[in-house]
Amino acid sequence: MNIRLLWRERVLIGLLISSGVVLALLSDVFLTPANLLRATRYAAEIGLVALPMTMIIISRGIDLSVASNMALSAMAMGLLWQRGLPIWPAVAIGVVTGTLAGWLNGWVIARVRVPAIVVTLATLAVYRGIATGLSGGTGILGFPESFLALGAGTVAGIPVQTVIWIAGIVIAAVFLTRTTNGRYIYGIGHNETALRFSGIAVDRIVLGLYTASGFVAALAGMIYAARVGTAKSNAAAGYELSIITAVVLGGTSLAGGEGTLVGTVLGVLILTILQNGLTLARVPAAMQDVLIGTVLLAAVLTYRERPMRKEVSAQSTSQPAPRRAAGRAMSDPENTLAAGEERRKP
Amino acid sequence: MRERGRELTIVAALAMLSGYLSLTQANFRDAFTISTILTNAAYVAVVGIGMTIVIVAGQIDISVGSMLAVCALITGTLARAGVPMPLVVLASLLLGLGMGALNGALVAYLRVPSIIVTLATLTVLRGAIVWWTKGYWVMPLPPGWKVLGTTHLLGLPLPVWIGWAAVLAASILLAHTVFGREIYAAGSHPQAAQLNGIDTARVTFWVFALNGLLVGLATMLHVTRFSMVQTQEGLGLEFLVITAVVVGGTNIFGGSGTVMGTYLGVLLLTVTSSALTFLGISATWDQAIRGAFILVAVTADIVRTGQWRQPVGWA
Amino acid sequence: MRYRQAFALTLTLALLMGLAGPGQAQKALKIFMIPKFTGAAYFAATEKGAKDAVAELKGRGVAIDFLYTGPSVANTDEEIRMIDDLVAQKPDAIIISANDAEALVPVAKKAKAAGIKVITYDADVADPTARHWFVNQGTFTLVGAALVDVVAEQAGKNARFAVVSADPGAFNQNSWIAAMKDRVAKKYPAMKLVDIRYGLDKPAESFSVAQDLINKYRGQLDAIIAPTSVALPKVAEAAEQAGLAGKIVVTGLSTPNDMREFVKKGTVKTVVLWNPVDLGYLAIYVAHATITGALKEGMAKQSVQAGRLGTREATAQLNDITAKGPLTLRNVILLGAPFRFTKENIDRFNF
Amino acid sequence: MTEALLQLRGITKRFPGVLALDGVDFALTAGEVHALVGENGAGKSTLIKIISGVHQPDAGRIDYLGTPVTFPTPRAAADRGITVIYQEVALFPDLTVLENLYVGAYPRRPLLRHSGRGRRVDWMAMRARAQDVAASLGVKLDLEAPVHRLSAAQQQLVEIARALLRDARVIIMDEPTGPLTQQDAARLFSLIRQLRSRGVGIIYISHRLEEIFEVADRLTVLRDGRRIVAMPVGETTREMLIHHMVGRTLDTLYPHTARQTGPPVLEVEGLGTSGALTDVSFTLGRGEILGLAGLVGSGRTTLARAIFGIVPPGRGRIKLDGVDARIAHAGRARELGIAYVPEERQRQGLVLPFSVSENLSLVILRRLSRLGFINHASERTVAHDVVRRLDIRTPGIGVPAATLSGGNQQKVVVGKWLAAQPRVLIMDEPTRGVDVGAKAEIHRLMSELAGRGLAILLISSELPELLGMSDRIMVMHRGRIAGELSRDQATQEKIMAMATGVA
Repeated sequence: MNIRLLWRERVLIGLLISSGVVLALLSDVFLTPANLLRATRYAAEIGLVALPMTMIIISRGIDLSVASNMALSAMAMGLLWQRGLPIWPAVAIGVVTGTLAGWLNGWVIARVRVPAIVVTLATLAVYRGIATGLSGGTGILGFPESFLALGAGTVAGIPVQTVIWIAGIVIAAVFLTRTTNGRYIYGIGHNETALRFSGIAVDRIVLGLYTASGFVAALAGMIYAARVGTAKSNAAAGYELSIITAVVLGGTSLAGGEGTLVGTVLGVLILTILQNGLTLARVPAAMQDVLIGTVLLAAVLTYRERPMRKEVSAQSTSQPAPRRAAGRAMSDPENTLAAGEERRKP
Repeated sequence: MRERGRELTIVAALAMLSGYLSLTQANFRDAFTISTILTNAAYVAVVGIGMTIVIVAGQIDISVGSMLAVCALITGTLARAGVPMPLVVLASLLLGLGMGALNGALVAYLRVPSIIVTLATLTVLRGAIVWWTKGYWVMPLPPGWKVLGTTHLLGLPLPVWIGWAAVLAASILLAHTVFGREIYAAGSHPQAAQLNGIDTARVTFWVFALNGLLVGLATMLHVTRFSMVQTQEGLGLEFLVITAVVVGGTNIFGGSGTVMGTYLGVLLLTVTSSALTFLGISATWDQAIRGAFILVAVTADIVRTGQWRQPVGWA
Repeated sequence: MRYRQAFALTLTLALLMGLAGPGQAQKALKIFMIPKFTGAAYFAATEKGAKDAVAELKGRGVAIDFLYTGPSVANTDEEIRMIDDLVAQKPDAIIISANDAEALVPVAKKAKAAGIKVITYDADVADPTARHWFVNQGTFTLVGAALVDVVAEQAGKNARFAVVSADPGAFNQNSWIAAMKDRVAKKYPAMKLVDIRYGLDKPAESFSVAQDLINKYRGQLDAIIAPTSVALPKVAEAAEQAGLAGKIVVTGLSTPNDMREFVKKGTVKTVVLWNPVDLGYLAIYVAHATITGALKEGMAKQSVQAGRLGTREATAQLNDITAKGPLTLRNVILLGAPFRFTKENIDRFNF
Repeated sequence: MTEALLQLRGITKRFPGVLALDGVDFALTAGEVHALVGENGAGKSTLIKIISGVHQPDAGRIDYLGTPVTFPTPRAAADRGITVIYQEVALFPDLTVLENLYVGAYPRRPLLRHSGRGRRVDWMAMRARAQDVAASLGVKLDLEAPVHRLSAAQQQLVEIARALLRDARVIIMDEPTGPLTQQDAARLFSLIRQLRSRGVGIIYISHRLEEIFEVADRLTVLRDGRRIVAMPVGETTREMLIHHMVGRTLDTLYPHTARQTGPPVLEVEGLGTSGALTDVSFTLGRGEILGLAGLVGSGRTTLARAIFGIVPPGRGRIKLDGVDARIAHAGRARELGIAYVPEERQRQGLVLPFSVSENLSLVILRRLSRLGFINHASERTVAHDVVRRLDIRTPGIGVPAATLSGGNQQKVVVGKWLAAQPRVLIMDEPTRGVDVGAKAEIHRLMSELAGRGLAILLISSELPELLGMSDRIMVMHRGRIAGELSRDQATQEKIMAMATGVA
């Protein structure tokens, strides 16, 4: 876990700098501190949620329900506040709601072992659906200034949510690269079974990851509500795709085990400055979509050429890694009884 | 025998839901209601066939909605320019095939993960549509346009029959042809497939191309029912179709799944959606109920089959 | 294989360069117009009107750097972000159609605080102090009443009708529905709104929801109102395919171009709408008058000279009905009463 | 001697940085079982891959059936009748047995009756021919069962049947007995003899020397990419063979030293899990190596996993140093000082892309950290220490475990558990797929550990290993302890009799 940058991270830095230069040429406003700082307000929400998402994807999982969870927890907060609860207790309960929603994802994934993509595809609908149902679709507004500062205020000239994001990046990076659980997350992504056979509580870590994802999504939901000054069930619609795009652009492999937070942060920044700079350069939104899709493809194409540790590349030259190990012992009758173990099929 | 558990579960759920609706809602058991449900399911099912094949092969395609919109708008434009309908249909198929082949080439030969490729094409194609049409719908369309979509045969519209034929043909393709079996092999264990001389890259390429072709077909079944082509066509289609495939019992990680399961999944989702209207369930709770329904269905199936002892992870 | 990386970067750079917009004009007034989304003929019509006005003003020696841009699909977050980005360019005025009345308040306020004249059109923001003027195409009350009146005229005063709306959270939609309910309560007590369903502004969903309604209430439904342009043609289509064309009243909000065929066939006898070209046209004049100081917030008895439209009165207060109950609109410029497009007059309009 | 079926001359293959094969000659005649032996890295796999068309030689020629050939792809080799049965199974878990027999070579028939090219899978023909082959082998195959339901032995049968269905003239078997029990292995050998009598040429690769003497006719020894010797099996002895392979003389493969067994460390009383284990009781003493024999499915691995907490606890009690232990999960077992070296090294034992040091610290990571923060310095110290103690041959502690040879990988697995300083070490097939040199080292390590008081439970399907290493042997049959033999009493025959329920 060195500070040394990976190949793909260098590609991203190159991309960030070169697009920065081009955008600065296209718009005189782009390269001003005020503009860039302002842009980070938008980066912060996506960037925060992308932190646990990176870890989840490293562990070979995915959480598609984050944006819905943002809406749900903001809605819970808004409804309680509307019914007379003071704002900060309401925020606390909202965050707890999101954390519980994340925990529920984790519980079904880790304990019932429904694939994460299926669980969170369903809760994507469920969480937003509950938010819509509870509110009847109408927004709640009129929050006190103290709360709105979370989304619109500044600390020493830097937007509040950017400060929170930076703190989140530091905490997440330290966690992922320096702690035992961070190490285990990579291990789970590479070979969950080996971790189980090393006496590591894989289920608990997975549960923790999705719970953390719920917590951070709830936090981002609060920031979102504070920024737009309203709690609404259609809040942050479609954010999950932006978040996953940023993580993937950052070089995290959906096959698990590979990925860094540096990459994710760079991915978020690139998407942010592209959107910001292209809008300033008066490029129509439809064309921005085309361009961002192309950048994503082009970047991921260059990753394939990255010099990797030798044997890993030797294994993965031909095809994506086997999604499921297929070994004889898997069907060994003894193994079918092993809890938490490799019986793949009905 | 191949396992039919999930199919039976869905048939039971469908029977219960439709049975209840038929008993309580006289208008539900009406032939026209059933015909509309089948028709609305037909094009989703055809996209679902392609998606099933892609997922069985161990891949995913989330660009289907955007591809459908592209096919719809371009064929509409062609029809307006006076191109005869048979050629328009052919154009839709070829256009779908071409876009699918592009996805396929990027996945199979440039080896970019399919979710990334199709995420990119989803965005790029949708952006291109708005850029090109500036939001103007394609209309008016010539009189021949709606022939395919609205002609009835034995009381059912043509799209239903074509959809059934496609389900049947795809079932045969998957179950009984060499190419079909190679798709399962490639999705089940790609390395072993290569060792057995299966050109997995070729299979992957053609799977995406076929999916594109089916989207082209689905486009024709869908938009020829209407007298205009709207730019918003296909929005969110990928979500609906992937849900149907998963509900239909196809393993999201590849290697197993049936087209029949997917068809039943599509029917179940279509009937559920109509049921909300028929039962007068508040539309604001719509999404929550549908989501919970999927979660419960899939979880129950996994618990039922003991699959829940699988390792965690999705890919 | 570094060349591959170099290639990717070069490609990206080339694309970026190629896409650069035209250089900003010098010393012109900067007016930015941000619709809900650019992918709709309705908004394209407002753009057309706006450009007409810009050209007229130019003819009178007022140089305007005009930009029409917005999200590619209806997306609140993208719209907020775009407005925020565009405000950084310090335009003289921005003209916004809000995807979300509430969520756009902060960004509108921010623009206003930065000294930019903020005009809303088509869809207002929830807080009138967040903008200078709202160019109103016709109040919810007027539009809702017009729709219900069409149903009453064509299906009778005890008609049973349903609504196919867009999204349960759409403020405009909900407000029109509220206004419809109000009209029914006040003028047609025997009429009944039996069901409200949502097509999420997706064509296929709108179509199947319309079919479900028709199938469920077979013979017991006299009319369907679709106050959204995506759903209206699909509702008409559903009625035709159920063999109910002309037997069930279909009406709603849409443009003459989009509905021309249905109106000519008679499936839809009346489409209600204002003139979006005029709406965009008026918005530019209002923006210009606000910049020059001809229009001042809060002052009673003002008016704006709007070229070919003549004079429009600026109203300090206007009562309306919304999804959240009665509301007094402040600082409004009303385009006029909603217009009914029928077989007789539809060919006179091209938008 | 009959004419060669397959003749390789002067085969050379170079990979970046390595000369994998250096002018190797090899000949296989029809109806011969030809063993290919050598340590890991000797070049066996490369040679097989060249024969089967996975790799192309840089120099040298291959004659097959008397004519020079090149196989550009595995498919080309398979089409000419050369089949490989890989160590790692190459079957499709989702597909049925019938289908697995034919994947890649389906009998075809036209889509419609007279439509020319065959695109349709001819299930009828498939079924008929599969039944013929099964009958000729004298085995029963449930053709409609999905392969993931089959046992290891059944899966191997599928592979052999598949080779025969493709009219294989040459069958290459890479460590075929790895996952098999003694009994299944015996059945495999009789099958191999049957194939031989049909004129099939078999290239047989195994680290288990006794098998080579049992089944092979000739052998070729490779070392460092060169052919050392090729001769009939009858002309050599075990010791000579090891000498050829290792290039030096090994003292002994089974270094058993006389030890005093101390007081019981692990006491198992009446252990049972639903269906798989019934009333299992035994004790394991300090410094004792207790062998555990039994057929696959007899409950050996389940027993190990129940003690280690991976199989949920059922009835019975487990005591450690006389204290009742409730082992609800593997983490608890680890805390209590139980270590488990699992049977599948690569899948269960290692995180292959992780470095050697990351693998070595996996189990004790929490101990190497404060407040959850890893102390990288002490992690490195521990790793260096284990690498030195176990003589793990690796370019450095930072290289991925995947780059190591099988034997050294196994030492990493053992090492990561030794770092945890366990009281009880359970080793499940510790030397499977490990070459003879590393095997001897692992055995020496076991003796040494036992000598220092560690209690070891050794599970092995290789009876010579059990007999050579254990102080005592316990035999399981159908989830029960069928009997126990002291080191002096135990013989292969007695163990097999107990394991099969005859005794």
